[in-house]
Amino acid sequence: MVAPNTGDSTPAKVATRDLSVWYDDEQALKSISLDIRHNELLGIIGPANSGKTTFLRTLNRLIDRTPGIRVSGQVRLDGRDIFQDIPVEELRTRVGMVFALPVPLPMSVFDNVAYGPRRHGIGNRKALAELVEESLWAASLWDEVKDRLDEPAMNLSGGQQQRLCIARALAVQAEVILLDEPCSGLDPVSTSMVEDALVGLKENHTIVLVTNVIAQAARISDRTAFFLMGELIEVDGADKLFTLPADERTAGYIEGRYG
Amino acid sequence: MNAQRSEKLTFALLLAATIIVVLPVLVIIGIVIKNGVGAITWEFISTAPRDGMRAGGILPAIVGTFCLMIGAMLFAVPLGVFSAIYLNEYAGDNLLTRLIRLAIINLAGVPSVVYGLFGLGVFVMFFKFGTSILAGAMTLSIMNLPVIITASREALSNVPQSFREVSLSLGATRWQTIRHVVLPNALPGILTGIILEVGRAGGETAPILFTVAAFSLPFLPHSVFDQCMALPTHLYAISTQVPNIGLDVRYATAMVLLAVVLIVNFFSIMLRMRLRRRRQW
Amino acid sequence: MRTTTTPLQRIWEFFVEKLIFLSGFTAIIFVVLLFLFLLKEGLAVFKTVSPQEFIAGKSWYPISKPPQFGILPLILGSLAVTIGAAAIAVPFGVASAVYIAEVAPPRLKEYLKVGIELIAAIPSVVIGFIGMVALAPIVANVFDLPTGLTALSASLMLALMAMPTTVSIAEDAISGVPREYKEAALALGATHWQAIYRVILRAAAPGILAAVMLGIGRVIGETMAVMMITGNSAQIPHTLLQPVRTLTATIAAEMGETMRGSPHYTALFAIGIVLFLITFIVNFTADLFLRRAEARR
Amino acid sequence: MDQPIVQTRGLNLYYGDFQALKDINLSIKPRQITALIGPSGCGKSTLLRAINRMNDLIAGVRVEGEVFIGGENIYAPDMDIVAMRKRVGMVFQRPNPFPLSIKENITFGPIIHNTLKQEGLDNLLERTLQAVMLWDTLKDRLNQSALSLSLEQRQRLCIARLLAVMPDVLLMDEPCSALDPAATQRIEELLHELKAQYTIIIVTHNMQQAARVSAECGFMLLGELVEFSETGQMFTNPTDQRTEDYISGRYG
Repeated sequence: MVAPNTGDSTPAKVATRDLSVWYDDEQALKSISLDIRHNELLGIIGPANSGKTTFLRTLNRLIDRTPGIRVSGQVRLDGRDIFQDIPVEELRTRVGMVFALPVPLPMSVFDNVAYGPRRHGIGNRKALAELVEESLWAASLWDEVKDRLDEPAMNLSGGQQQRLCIARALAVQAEVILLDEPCSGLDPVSTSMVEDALVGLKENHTIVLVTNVIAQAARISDRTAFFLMGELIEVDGADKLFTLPADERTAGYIEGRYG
Repeated sequence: MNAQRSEKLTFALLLAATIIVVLPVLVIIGIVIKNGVGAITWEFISTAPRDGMRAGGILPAIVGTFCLMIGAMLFAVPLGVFSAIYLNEYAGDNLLTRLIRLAIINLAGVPSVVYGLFGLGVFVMFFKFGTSILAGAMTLSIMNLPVIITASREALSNVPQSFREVSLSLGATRWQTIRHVVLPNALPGILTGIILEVGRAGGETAPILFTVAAFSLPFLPHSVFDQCMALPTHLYAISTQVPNIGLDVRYATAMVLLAVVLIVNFFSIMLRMRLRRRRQW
Repeated sequence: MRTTTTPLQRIWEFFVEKLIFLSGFTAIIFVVLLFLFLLKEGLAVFKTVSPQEFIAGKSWYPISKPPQFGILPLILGSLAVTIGAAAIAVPFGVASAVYIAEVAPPRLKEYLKVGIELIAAIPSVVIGFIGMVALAPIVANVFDLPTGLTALSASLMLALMAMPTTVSIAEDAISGVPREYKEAALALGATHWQAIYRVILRAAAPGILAAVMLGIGRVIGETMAVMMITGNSAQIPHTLLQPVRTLTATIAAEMGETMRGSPHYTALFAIGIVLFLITFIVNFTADLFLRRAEARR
Repeated sequence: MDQPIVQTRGLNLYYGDFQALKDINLSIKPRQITALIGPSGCGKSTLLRAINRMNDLIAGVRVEGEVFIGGENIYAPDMDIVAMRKRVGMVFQRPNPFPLSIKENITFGPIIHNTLKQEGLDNLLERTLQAVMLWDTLKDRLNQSALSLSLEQRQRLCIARLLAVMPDVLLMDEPCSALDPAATQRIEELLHELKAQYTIIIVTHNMQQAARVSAECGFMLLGELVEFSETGQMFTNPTDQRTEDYISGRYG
């Protein structure tokens, strides 16, 4: 187990303590204690089945939907326990999620972004339009889609769809954005556009990025955590972790000995 | 014989078997049309029977069949769709849901005549609806329920999980997710199942034999507590109970019944084909 | 904008969700109700006859004096018709399921499936009518019988009616076999047919069995067609070429003429119990097979 | 220098309107491991499946150009596809043993090709399972279902099933992607053993794996074969800028 990294003076945005998750009898996460700081971009790397995605899905409780799931330990958002103190709808509004494959809902570009705000009771057409524009702008997508807002979202390219998904999370004013290998289906150009959007968002958002591309974590994350078989092996500044990893297993992974 | 040659021969045999399976349906439809079309006149479908059903038309039976189809759906659709939502969206995999599942598959296999018994005992006698449209429609709706549940459930489960996750991850509640994402995308599939059952409600005989059907009733029903005629029972009656009816009149009745049922099915097939073309996730 | 739901919305959702839960239970309630009701009305027959006499009694004369309620001829009648129908429906149904799932080109496959659906759509009373006026005379002619209304004619028409169930469920089972098995077989140099019968059919076996069971269930429960084609004679059948009477047809034919609560009335409900139990067993076993098929994926 | 055993000439492949392979010219040398790498969707699996015509199974696929196996164009109209697939075996991404017993999995190929008698059942089982290092663990449970095996064992069994028909070329489509690191390492060791007798073409998304196991390596991007060279050369000194971008992790 790794001691929680509390070197930074600002309190954590999201903090997990001894977080363990079981699928039936199989333990997918083993006592994870990790602080995610305000407005940082935390990269999470590790081979397949290392628990990265499970960790991510626990942070906004999407994991609740999995049959046979059992969670122990704590997760706190701004100091409040997400399992007890925060209604799940509020949690998921504040902690947004972007999935590995872009999932545009089968409706127009505009309606996709407006979907969340509408469910939260914003019906005013003008207010919605402003919110949609702001969110698309923040996701670096506005210029490309401002004339195509009424087109089905399925018509956008893969990279555009993925940024649309980011805009959709921003539209409900998410403070934390979780991304699960968001570029795994994208070409290099789209990848770099999504990465640029993420770097731009860092000013006002806390971002957790799970990726299977080590270089991506090295490029854009502030700190990087390495997961292996459900354990958090180490977490450190990206510059340090990729050059001088403390743990032999991290070094092995970065050099590509497995995965 | 080498492997490729015997493969060709086997596939030819399989094709022959398939033709033998599918061809009779065309033969039946062909026979009915060929022998019945001559007796179809405007009078036949727009007037009531006369002369002990040997003359006149079959209007009351047509109207009665439509009443039963609509009535059955009024009960079966909301109940069936809601049950499907419960099973697919809310219930986990536990003893209760397994029981419900077992109940549904069992209901689907119960012979239609047993539904008739049930309707007779429960709706006609116990609730004292008498032999009436109400009792018949209720009986049919219970018969339709399992299929509507199963079809709706399948349509719901075909909506990708990722859509639900997106909606939930944006802070929508469970019901909002169902209402705004799941149902709109499952609707065509649910409708297909419903229309299919409308057709079945129109064609079934045994469940309405003792719950609603009047042997001969030369006027139209006025309320849900009236008896009525229906096409399938009428065809049964003139085929087996009434002597000296022209074969063409019987064929014509069969043709009208077949037309009603097949038109309904045609809609269902069209809907499904459109659905399949549109779906792109 | 943190406030997400209004109180009104919450109350509305509460009620909708409760309504949904309630509907979920209705299916169970109906099955229980159906069975209890049949039991209540049907078990009364055993005041008149003993269970052995009822099941194994060789004569069904409900309106003679004293009435005789032995349903053995009816059971055997149902059995004869079912065996006859299954003997036709199973090989042809499975063969066409294989053809549709694996061999037919996509376009033809669509047409064939529509054709199979059309069979399912034809009302049983129409099938019965056609069997009576078109098929029975042919059967009488070919076998030189006094009447064509026999178990054989009924079997032929019922085989047709079992087809949609058998073919579509077997087809699902076959198409549901993971593509990988087929690819693996082909990659080993198997022909398509070798892949089908050595791997795909074996992997789909539980689903195909379920399809056969459910097709048979359909035949046992069929009422109108058998009532019109079998000739309705409650005698123990010795060949398929003689008239028989089935359990279902007996209920449908006689229920209209009974007095409520009379022994005859209760006897018909008792037949309903027998039918319910038979179909329950058939469906339950079929479901077990289907779930085994699912677990294999 | 050996003659190439697999060769493609001007190979184009379309899924409907979409061109998945663009003018691929490739020569694979016998008895060594050749790797194909590239980001997802680049066509590397499509190319692999074009080599034993597995793409025939997919509706709407159109192929132009030629693929030669040992000098024979497998897209020639009179080609015996079944015989060809017997020579060019395939291992898939997800281990896919048949839902039959271990023994039936191994004997599947020899039975359909009528070669079981020549070799004899016991010989066959021992030879193939020895080759994939499963013999000692499985020799007493050959009648058990193949689905009772672990993922790694299943993948080995799939390879053994292939060796039973004695192919010349083994196509492997990300054979380790479902396996954990330790199992991956052991399968890689197995590949090293096998290359003495077989020509192996492996598709992998894991560059390091390609670097570890292959003698020659092709990099694909958007349906093109961007670069094909000796593996050490490609990873240290790629000639194409796009290869370098990929190897240094600019993609995905």
